[in-house]
Amino acid sequence: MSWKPVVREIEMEIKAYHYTPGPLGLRWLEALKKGLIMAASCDRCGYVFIPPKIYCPRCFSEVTQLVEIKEKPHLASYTVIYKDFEGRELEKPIVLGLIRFRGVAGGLIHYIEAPIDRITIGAELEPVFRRDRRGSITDIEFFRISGARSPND
Amino acid sequence: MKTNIYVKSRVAIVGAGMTLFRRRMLETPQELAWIAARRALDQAGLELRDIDCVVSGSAPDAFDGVHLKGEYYSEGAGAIRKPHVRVFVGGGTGVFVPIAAWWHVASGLCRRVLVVAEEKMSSAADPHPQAVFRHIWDPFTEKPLNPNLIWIFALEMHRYMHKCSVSKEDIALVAVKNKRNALDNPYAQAAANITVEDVLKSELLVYPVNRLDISPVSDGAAALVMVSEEWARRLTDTPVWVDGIGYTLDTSYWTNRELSFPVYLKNASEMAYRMAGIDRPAKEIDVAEPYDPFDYKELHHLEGLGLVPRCKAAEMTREGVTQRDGDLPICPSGGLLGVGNPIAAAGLMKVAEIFWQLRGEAGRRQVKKSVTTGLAQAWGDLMQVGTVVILRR
Amino acid sequence: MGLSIRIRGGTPLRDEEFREIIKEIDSPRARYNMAAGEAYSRFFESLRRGEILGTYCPGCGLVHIPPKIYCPYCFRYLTKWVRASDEGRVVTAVVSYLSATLERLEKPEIIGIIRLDVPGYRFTSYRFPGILHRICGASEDDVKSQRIFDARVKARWAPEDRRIGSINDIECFEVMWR
Amino acid sequence: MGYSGFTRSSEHLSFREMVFQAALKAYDDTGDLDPRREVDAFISCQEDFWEGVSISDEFAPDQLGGVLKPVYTITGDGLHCMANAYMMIKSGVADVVVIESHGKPSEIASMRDILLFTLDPIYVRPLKIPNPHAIQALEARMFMEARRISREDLGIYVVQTKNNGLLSSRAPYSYRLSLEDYMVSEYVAEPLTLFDIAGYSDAAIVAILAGEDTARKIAKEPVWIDGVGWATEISTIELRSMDEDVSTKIASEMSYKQAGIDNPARSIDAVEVDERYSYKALQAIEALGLVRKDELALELRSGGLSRSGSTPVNPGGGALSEGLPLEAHGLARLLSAYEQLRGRAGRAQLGDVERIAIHSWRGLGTSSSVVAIVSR
Repeated sequence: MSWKPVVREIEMEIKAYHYTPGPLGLRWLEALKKGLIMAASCDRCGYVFIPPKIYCPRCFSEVTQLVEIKEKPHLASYTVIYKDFEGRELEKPIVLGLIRFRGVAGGLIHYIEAPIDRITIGAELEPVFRRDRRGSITDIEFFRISGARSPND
Repeated sequence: MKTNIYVKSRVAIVGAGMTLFRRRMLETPQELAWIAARRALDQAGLELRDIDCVVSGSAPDAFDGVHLKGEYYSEGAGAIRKPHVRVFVGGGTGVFVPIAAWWHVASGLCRRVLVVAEEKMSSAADPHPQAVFRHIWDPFTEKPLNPNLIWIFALEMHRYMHKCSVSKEDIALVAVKNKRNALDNPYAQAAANITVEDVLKSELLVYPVNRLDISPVSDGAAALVMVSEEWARRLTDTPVWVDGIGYTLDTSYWTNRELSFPVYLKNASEMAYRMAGIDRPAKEIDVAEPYDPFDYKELHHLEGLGLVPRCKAAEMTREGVTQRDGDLPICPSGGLLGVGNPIAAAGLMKVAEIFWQLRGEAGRRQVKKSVTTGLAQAWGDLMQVGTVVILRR
Repeated sequence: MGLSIRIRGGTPLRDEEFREIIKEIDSPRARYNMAAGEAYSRFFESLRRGEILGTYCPGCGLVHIPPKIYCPYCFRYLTKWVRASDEGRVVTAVVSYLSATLERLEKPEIIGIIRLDVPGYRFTSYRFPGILHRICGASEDDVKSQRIFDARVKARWAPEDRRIGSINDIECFEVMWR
Repeated sequence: MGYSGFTRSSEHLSFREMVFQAALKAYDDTGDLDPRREVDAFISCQEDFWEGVSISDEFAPDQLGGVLKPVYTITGDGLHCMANAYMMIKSGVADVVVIESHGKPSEIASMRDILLFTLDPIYVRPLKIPNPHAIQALEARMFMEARRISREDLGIYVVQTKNNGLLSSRAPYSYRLSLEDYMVSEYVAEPLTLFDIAGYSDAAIVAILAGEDTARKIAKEPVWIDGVGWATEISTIELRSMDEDVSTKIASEMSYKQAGIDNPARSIDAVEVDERYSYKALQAIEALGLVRKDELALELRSGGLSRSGSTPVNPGGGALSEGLPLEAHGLARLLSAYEQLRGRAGRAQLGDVERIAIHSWRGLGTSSSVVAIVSR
């Protein structure tokens, strides 16, 4: 008796996940909402790093301080995305970058808005914030090459 | 099954730590893991650089809401440029993490291991963490019936009540005992002075399970430091030895077997007793923390562990034998029912409690009798896994 | 401008604090087209025909329902299919007042494990062909009084044109009170 | 060992039935071992959101023969299972241990969401990156710039491994590829083209480990594990070194120490590395200490890593030809090494091979790797 393989659509979802940012992350997002990018600073070993957390990735002791980052952001790495995951061509290539700050460990992953030929590793950047913010990494719309006026300015 | 092994080198716990257990915590899973890990390191007198391996455990990724969750929280567990493995046997995970850490040390590959268990159930916020349990069933033969988690416990509880003629009143005594014990536990989420009446009158969810028969949903983490014999002697003069480990997984087809007695737990505990050289557990185990996500489970597990004759756990509970001042104190910590149930962290909390009890460091929770041999046990999956560790001072 | 916070054993949040606090909300899709495999495909085909099939293991004499092409106890490839009766006994049963996502149900549901008869085969009380399903024709009191234990039940099949080859082709197992 | 699958889809088998088939073959390959009486423990390496079931360890025991025995799950690559089996045997708590890993990626209908689901929910996931591969493209660029590896160098590796894959009996993505084809291919997320990213395949792989005495009894030609190491660099992507594969470096040093190897290039005869992204293979070769930092491109162009080179890499192809079976990838590497060392690699067979280093990573967004040294 031959049999026909049964395949069933199964989902493993809940309506929505809610992720709290932790005590220091909360302060960081509140500062971001005011247009300020801060970094965590380790009470014991002085390690300054981003994104913030209540422990130091270097000496594993408690971190309770956020400090203002004085240095300008620069581009540590980037990729020009031409196709989405399913292989479809994006109407406009999107640039994703790893943004770092001199003297600060770690960095941010975010979008870069600039003509592709002007994007180089080490280029100095500046964040462009959205008008209406909610305390999220997406309060920054993108980073652009510093000094350059982007078309919609 | 040859697991009667000659133990070349003994492995000891030298430090333990945990977070508060609460319904919702602000900290991220990484940060919860760190708080517990940091406290265990502090009690052991070590820094992260002294740790050469990390073993962690956490139950379904669907609670914290991160795929490959072990990769996400491992930083907080100390796995920074270090060997790290996350083990996962459902609710049995918390007691299984020290079991896996045991062979990390006993094999000689690691000497000072950070053992961390974490769970942040509150991330699965909408509609409710319990909704995650819609996805634990056989996707084809059970999930289409739209089961809720409490069905499986209620089915087993009712079978146990029927086979052992145990009443809901007897079972409620466990909730009363554990929630009262939790009043002396600074980490506890659901400590309370309640009566059997309160349990029977609490909201009926799935007969025979009422609301106060169940441990709460929680966020939390727990951690241990486990070291080789040589390092145990160097770091402390009161090491607690992990002298027995045992674990067994039964068939996934839980509806095809007798539910009133946990055979898998009998196998798991016998594996641990053989390794620890224990022939009469009921006499030689001084204090125990069996897994109590539901109150009837403490009775069910006491019988599976062979600490109490079959169907006799309710009677012994009635006689007060399992109280903190009884002959066989059970769940002096307050258990999952009183302290809280962040699944994997709940199991490791029980190991930490036995560690503190054997060192006489349990403060107001310290059991009356003097104790040298303790047992911690967790359970999980589809009524299916038993994990047991035996600790000795 | 520095900002600092104190950390005890963690920072509990009350219900409303959790609702208001700055956080991220995400609903990732987790969709799968899962292959049921040989054993379950044939099982669902038989359900659509109004039959319950299982696989027999000559090693231990068990009939596996839901069926498997391997015996968990003997680790053998199972090739003998047998037909079970759609009658059996209640091993255990409960009354559920909650939906799968814990909302109160208007009408409680009785759920049980049914030990199916397989003509010509006998099993211990220890390992047997048992399936999880709904029970009908019984009251809450039948469950609470434990009268329902060992009660005889018979499958109530959905009308043939509404069967799709699923466990729900059986609407429930109806108690046959003598 | 035993396996089933390496196909792009497998509708007629449930994952449990696939694992059962692999287990049947593995037990047969080991003198008809009876799991119900002659195996002490079983370990499964799997992840809930690959499986579509929460607490997926529930469904591990039956199809392996592990019911009512010591069975547990590690959420890791199959080589994490091997590392733990190795420790269990060395510690004496078990003598014969069966490990299993499987993947049915063809069943995942929302793979992009599942991949993004691994990223940090506060700082990265909200960006809703249209293509998760972009995360690895950031690393690829930094590695290639730091080691002055050109797109053509990467192409030479891809062409080499694809052609090696033609010799494999389990390579659903195997076809002849020329450097010209590679150089004209369009970028997906620069510098990665479609040729640089492995497709998926469904597979289940079972391996049996035993202490020395038992191994000699039950296996015709046992393959020995001389050392195994594993490591995690750090969860936070932004805090990683990005050009150096730190986790593989630590893992390889750990395994070399156990195996008593101080000059890997001299004592390792061949290498099976993770090439689910082409550049990852080059990162791993450097981290394994087989080639010095600044000689990677040179060694690649000179053919030193080819089948006829001093240290052949993936002589029978890797993930780019076999497809990626998710957490089973590490055991696919072990399988290739196992066949090479027993002279049963068919057309992919190298000459005399004594000792092979195998390596696996845990994929997009992670920084965990495992390295093992196996020998004849």
